[in-house]
Amino acid sequence: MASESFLFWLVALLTMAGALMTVTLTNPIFCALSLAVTMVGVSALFVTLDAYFLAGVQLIVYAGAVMVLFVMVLMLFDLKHEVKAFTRGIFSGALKIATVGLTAGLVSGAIFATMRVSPPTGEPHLAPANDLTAALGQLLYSQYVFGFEALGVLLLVVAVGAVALARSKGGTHAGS
Amino acid sequence: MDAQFFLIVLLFSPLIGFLINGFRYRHHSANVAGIIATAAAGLSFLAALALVFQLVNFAADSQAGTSAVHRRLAVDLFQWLDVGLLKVSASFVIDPISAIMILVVTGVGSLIHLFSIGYMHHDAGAAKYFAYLNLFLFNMLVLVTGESLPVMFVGWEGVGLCSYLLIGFWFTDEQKAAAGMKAFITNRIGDAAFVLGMFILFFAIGSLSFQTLNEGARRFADEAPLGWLHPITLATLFLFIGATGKSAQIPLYVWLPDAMAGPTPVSALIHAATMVTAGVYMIVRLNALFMMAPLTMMIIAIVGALTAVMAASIGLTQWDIKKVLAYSTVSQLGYMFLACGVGAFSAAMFHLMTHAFFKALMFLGSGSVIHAMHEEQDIRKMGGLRKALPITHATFVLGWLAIIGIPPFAGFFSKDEILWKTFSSPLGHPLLWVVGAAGAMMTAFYMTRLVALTFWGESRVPKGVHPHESPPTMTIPLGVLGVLSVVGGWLGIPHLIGSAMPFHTDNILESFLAHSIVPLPGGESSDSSLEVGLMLTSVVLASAMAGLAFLFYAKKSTAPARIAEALGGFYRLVYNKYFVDEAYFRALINPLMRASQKLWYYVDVSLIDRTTYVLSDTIRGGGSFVRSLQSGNLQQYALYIGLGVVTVLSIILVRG
Amino acid sequence: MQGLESFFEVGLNHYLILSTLLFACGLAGVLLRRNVIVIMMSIELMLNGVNLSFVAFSKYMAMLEGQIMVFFVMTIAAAEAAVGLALAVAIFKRFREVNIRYFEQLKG
Amino acid sequence: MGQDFVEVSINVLKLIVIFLLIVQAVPVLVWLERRGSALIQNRLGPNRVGWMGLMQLLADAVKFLFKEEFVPEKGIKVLYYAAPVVALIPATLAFCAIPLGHPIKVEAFHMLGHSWGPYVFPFQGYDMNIGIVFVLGVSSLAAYSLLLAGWGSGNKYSLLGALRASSQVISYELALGLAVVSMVLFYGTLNLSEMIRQQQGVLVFQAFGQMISVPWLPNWGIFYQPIAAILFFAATFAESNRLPFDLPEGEAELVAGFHVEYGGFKMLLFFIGEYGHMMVASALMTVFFFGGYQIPFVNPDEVYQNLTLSLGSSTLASVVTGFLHHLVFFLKFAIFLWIFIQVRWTLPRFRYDQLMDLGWRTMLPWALGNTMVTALVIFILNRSVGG
Repeated sequence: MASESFLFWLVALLTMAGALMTVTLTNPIFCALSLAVTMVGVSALFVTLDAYFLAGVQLIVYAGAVMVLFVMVLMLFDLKHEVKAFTRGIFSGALKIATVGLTAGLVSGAIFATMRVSPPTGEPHLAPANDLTAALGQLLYSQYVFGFEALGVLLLVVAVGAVALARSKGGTHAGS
Repeated sequence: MDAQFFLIVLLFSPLIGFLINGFRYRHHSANVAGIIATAAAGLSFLAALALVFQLVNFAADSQAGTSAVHRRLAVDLFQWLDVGLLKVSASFVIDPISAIMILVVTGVGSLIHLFSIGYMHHDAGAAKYFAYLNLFLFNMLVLVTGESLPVMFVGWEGVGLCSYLLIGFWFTDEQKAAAGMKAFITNRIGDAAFVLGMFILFFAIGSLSFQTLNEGARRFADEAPLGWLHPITLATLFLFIGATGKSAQIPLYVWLPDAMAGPTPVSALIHAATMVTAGVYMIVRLNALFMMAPLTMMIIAIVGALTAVMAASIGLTQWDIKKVLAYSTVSQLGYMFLACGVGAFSAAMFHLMTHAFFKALMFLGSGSVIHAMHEEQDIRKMGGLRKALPITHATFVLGWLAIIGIPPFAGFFSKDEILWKTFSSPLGHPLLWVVGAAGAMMTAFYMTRLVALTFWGESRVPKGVHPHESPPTMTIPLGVLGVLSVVGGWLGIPHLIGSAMPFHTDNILESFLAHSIVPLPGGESSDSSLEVGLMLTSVVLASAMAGLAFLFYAKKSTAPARIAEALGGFYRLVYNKYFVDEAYFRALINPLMRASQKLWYYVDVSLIDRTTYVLSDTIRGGGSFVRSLQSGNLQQYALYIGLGVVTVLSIILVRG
Repeated sequence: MQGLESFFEVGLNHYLILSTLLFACGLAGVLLRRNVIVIMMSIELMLNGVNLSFVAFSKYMAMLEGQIMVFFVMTIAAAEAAVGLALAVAIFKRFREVNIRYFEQLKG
Repeated sequence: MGQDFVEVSINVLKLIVIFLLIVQAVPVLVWLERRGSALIQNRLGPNRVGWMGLMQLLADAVKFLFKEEFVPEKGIKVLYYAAPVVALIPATLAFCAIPLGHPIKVEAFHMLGHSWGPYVFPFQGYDMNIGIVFVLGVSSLAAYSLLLAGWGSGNKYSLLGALRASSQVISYELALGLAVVSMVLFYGTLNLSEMIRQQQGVLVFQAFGQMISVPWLPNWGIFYQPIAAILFFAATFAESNRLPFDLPEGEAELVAGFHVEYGGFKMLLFFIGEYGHMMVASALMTVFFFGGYQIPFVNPDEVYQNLTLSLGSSTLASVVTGFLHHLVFFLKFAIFLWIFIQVRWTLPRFRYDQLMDLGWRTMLPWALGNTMVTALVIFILNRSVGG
């Protein structure tokens, strides 16, 4: 138990550090790299939660594809250190931070409140990991097959749309 | 093959023709488009023949020997409307009534398509013209075969649209475009009444299918006689107003003479043979319902008789060859309504059919004349065309004999049946007969005048115009229609004459229609001596008037001018069509426009606009404040979302 | 002693709190940053936070539906990233910068 | 990691050994590559230092270690240093998940007054149920090292090289992934050991309602999925940035691609990463399509039983079996590595647009089609079996 706790705390710290750096660093490339670290951390957290397949998918999709895309785009833009990384306005800034804080606080409060009412059961009841992947597939292709198909269509549309957007020469201002 | 197949061919072959020509109207020459359109119409005619053949055999198969057979081919294509209680399926029915109509529509229609190939030869928009013509045919067929009022209404509106398009076919001429608009708007008044009638019927009977309507009408038989405010009376009255719009009766007939602005074959097809008879057809279709409402019947008879005589009197004075024919059409339609009004529905159908033949013939003949005269329509500038246009003349004379009611031409039988029924029917009245007979006399006079001025006497053709006979595509339809104008009437030879003939041809048409039409309550009066007497009277009167007109116009008499002078004001009144158009303008249209102007100024500008300005200023003031919230700054929006989340979460946490 | 116990006994709540914190970080990024791409990355961060809670619930409630949901969220996130980046590229081509404020005039 | 001290320590040891194996294999491969290319090009190649020039490796290593340390002026130091390290991670992590030999069973024994075991040591870094997903996931991180290097060097050419490389890697990952998907469909498992287990014996398959057996062919994946094999192998060339897909390095246009600013030991680390990719690719080829560590036609369990009978000790027999099979694996593995080298010195380089065309317009459709056909065939066969 202790080693698992240790693993959790280690990964959680890494993840949180990555997340914080994503938000606070002023060089977007470092932001993206920190986010990649966070993604890998979340993937590790999935492993601690026995979601091996999802951990792999998280690595492939998020860390391997989405974040690489981000990094590539940022590098293409050649954005170095940003002068104005954050929004202006003291009042609105305070309001925004307060909102974030309140959201986090309220959700945590809700979590603690429910823990007091019904403490977590602790032990998971899921079957071993291999069956879990198979079961995931079963569920995905039977009960949620419509969602799956819809996602497929969505991806197709997005692929076409992204290509169309990226190929356009700056929207309505082409030539101006 | 079953009825469904033929019905689909019947309906859709013109539609497909329309689509082909309509989509490629820029690329098809007059010949190509005309052949496509004529082929479509011809195919439709063949399907109609097949259907009618089936319908006739129906009788022989099932109940040989009896005359009253329930002949009916119904085809249900799909469920069209299903809204609450209203369920309408796109179903079509072929029964004796619609059988006559589809034969007339597709038969005469095909001939006129053929005629149009020659007539529209030089027109640049010929393909468009043929596309419209085919579309018209489709809509007309939907109208006549539709099994319920809504389906009929689709066709009803469709033919109205095509009529509008074809009247204003040469839309670059402002007057012609205006004529199209006039027709459309006048029809719209009738259509509104038609729709109101449908609403009332649905309210009263709960269905709009003809069968249920005609059966449902019997429910009210106990309540007879129905008063003015009874739903059936109201509904039939509204439907009749709809019919007056489509069929050009008083008070909505004003559009039809103007509709002559369209190409002449269109006048023949739409404004003489088929579309304008839709009102008559509709009343015959719902005969059981109309029979339930004697008050409506009375109105129909009176309106029909008045229209017949009034239009005929206008026809006496017109100089435009097509205008004369147009008023003649209005007058003949009046006869049909008169027949409907006295309960002689089969006579109305009979006259509808014969009229379709001879009036289409005369219109096409006039088209041929106009074509020969290089678009000249004034009969004062014609005369003596007999030599130049022998075929046209011969066929036109056949039509003339038919319309003035000389036996054994078609018009004689049908008109005489109407007059006899007007006299003898329990719903009729001798006074109506007198009016009808007067109309018949005038008809004889003005038609003779027309023929005499156009074809006979001396030539008044201006120099430089060399009339020539039309090409075969135009003369063949004339010939066919000429034959039909002669023999068409033999389908309905009255019992009286029929029994005297060697082969004992009874009134075929009446027995064919027998089951579809409610018999008159009082039964047939069979005073044969009176019938013969009336028949002879009308023939003699018509011949006399025709002779008079011949003397006046063919022999270059000054009598007409003197009579016109003697009548003075009355002549001018008639010549100017009783100033009906002007009266409408003065009594209805101008006051309406002035009132609308006043409404616009006092209500719209002063009241509503001012109020809305105040309101809008207030709202704009408020809006500019609220706008600052919606700045387009995405992060601000995200903040709102966040604040919303916080609020909802706090509420949840505080409450639970 | 209770605190120490909660340190060693990692349970559902730990994951949920972590997920909340990730979400809050992402939210802060969305609200406060100006660079469109960073904002999109913050959105990904929020989605990851939510995903984490889904998987945690899936384990502790023994229901696979949570993982299905994560699967869907990931796909949609990838799609969103693709479109978002395409937009960012379009904006960058026009303004040579990717500030969020350029998205205000939707006419471009 | 294990139940007690012995198991944990052996497992940790195993990881270290495998890591060292990768790192140490690189000089050998470099030597092989140089000698091989010389052979192909009818030259001598390195032959001065030591026997057959084998000591050249050591000399090279020393040279790398003692080169001057420098950071480009406009580079970003953190990223510049991180890139070579990151380059090493994916390959090593992925290689650890590949079974290299038959698992070793150790009977219970007494030592230091305790009774230990029995143990089963898989002949690999770690046996994962989702093995192939893990391998793919970890390999997909390889793009980062390229990007970090390219960006961190602060050099146009390295950035261009990095962008080329990473987009190439991403593009070919699709075809690669789809080829793997068809293999996963075929085997019905994500576990690499299980895949190997399914390739035992002779080629046997069910068709037209009867079992067809081909006694002169082993039951290898390549006979079921030849298209997937070709696609997979071709895609791995692109993934490891080897010729004919070594566009990122195109000397003529980009000097040396993303590692133009690197030298010395950092350069060596990139080399190790590249060769590591090659090794992972070869190992995966072996596992997917050529029966993994199994001797053709021979069941490893039978080998183990026969050895147990002849040697007397089951533990010893198990160890011998494991290493015997590892040797077999190594042989197959070496053949693929040689093919990598042979291809590098045989084929010319693609142009960049040709490369992208090949990836997106040729390999991706084929891979998609192959996957669909595979799925359909499996569906139909399952139905006919079930029905």
